[in-house]
Amino acid sequence: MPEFLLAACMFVLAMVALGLVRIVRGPNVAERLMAAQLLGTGGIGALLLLGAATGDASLVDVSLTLALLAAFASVAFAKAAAASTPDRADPGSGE
Amino acid sequence: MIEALNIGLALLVLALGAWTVVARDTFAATAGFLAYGLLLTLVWVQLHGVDVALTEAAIGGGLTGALLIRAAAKLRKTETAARAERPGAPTRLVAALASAAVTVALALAVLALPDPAPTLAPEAMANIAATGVGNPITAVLLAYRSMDTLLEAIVLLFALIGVWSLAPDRVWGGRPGPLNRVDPNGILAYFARVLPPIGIIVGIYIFWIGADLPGGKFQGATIIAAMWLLTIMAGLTDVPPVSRTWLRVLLVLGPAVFIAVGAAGALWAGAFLGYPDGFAKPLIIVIEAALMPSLALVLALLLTGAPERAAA
Amino acid sequence: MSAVLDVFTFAAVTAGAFFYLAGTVGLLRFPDSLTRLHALTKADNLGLALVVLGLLPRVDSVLAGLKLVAIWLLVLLAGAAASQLIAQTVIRRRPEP
Amino acid sequence: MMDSAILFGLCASALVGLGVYGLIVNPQPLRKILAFNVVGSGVFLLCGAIARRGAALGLGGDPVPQALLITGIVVAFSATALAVAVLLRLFDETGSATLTADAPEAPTSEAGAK
Repeated sequence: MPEFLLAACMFVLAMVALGLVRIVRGPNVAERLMAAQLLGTGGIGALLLLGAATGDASLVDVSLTLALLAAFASVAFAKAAAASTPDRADPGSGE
Repeated sequence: MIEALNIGLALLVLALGAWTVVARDTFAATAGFLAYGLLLTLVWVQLHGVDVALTEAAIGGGLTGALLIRAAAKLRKTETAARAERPGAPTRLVAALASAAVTVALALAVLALPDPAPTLAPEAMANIAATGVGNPITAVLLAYRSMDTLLEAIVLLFALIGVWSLAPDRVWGGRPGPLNRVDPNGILAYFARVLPPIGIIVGIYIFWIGADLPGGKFQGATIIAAMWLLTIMAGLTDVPPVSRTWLRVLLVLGPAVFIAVGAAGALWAGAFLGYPDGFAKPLIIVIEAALMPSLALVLALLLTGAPERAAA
Repeated sequence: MSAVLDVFTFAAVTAGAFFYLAGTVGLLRFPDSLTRLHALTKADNLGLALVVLGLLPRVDSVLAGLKLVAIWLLVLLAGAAASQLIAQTVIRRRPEP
Repeated sequence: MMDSAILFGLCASALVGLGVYGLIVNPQPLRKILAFNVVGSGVFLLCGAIARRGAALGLGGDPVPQALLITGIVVAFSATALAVAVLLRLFDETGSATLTADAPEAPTSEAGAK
């Protein structure tokens, strides 16, 4: 079972890593936020799977902290995005 | 299989670090930095530093990301002008060579690390019973090297004084940050009502288990600071003016208690910051409980920045 | 009994991993911001939910199980809030129809 | 088989190099702060790799460097906050956020008052 959980952990990580292409490609702030959020969710999932695979119960606490702070950071990012792009195109993108 | 995971993690971290450095858009770079902090958390877990992973999860990604993104949003208009100042190819080449030299030197040092590795783990474990705590990292932070922790708490205060002293005269001692006007029935306000109660419980829990398991006051204080900042961002509460007396008392309470216990140690235990026999654990708890609110407050106020509005 | 639970963990975690795959594919392949957001929420809600569900039989204490469920609820709540805020920035930048 | 401490130690060396490069070539101060954080995390990771090698007595790593790393991460945050505050004040004063003396004047300085 630990091997399976470790493999699942790596699979989830690989998936969210692919999603990170959206941070590079954009084209908008929204896509970058989505990719970061997907990584947050995936990172938490991967951490839980890793903790179950290695039997380290304290990783659940790390996931809990990550869940709270990722939520805080997502909201801060979305708010900053809304504040910095009022009704105009993103100058840093090829929109 | 664990090697494959480690190699994948290392490559991902490098890719995100590179993106943070080379991205054209600062906003995109900061989003990359947030993801980078998250992956570093996983790296710390793989390096068996769960305490450090907790700190990285709380501060490295979360707080630092929020701090930088606010600044990036504010400075957005200067982006185009600043991009024109990008140095030419010769400078970039020299910079690339210099950084490559740094990397090679460090990599050689890593490969030449002594074997067997020097370690203080046996010494740390040999005396841990005397401190009464079960987590060796907490023992280091509050018994073996408590001087470092005290100085750190004071450094944080000095940084905050530095930030506050950047306020223009007309808002001296006023409220940091812009006024947040948010729809009181919107999702953000709802979220900021539901999350903090849970977050505060988790913060105290992480603080409390720090005596015996990975966790502790820094991580707990960061979570609580983030929850307070969330209610501020949602417009539910406002940052108090920095000249308020209660605020300043709360800020210095932690370091003051720490110094008082240290001075008492000089009298009764024979050394500054020494603990009398059998009193180590209760004194550590007193210091941690006093430090935690001060740390939460100082971290949150560092993030909100210099005063921008008059105190009235 | 433990073999049944192992099969349960296996099935739920596999299904969860599938939703992460679906979320990533959607984020990369869907044509515009709002549909991408739609794909992302599947990974958020279902991917992590199934992983948590699959790990629940393996916890060694009630507290650990509660923490797992709490993590999922937190991510669900945060995902909903952040998705709405992201959607607001998308809608704001769209030209009037 | 590669030791994870060595692997992440090499990764950390590369991160420090990347950060130094960004610190030199990025003209924007905010990007320099970001790059500086990359350097910082690289240095922390390097110490973490060294701590990992000191694993003994059932501990996953040497607790002394690990504890000091926690201190370091918190202090790095406070330094970043101070640097960002200085930068924002510079922007409020001059309307631009560059370090060169004869910087091109940014169109408005209204953004700070928003």
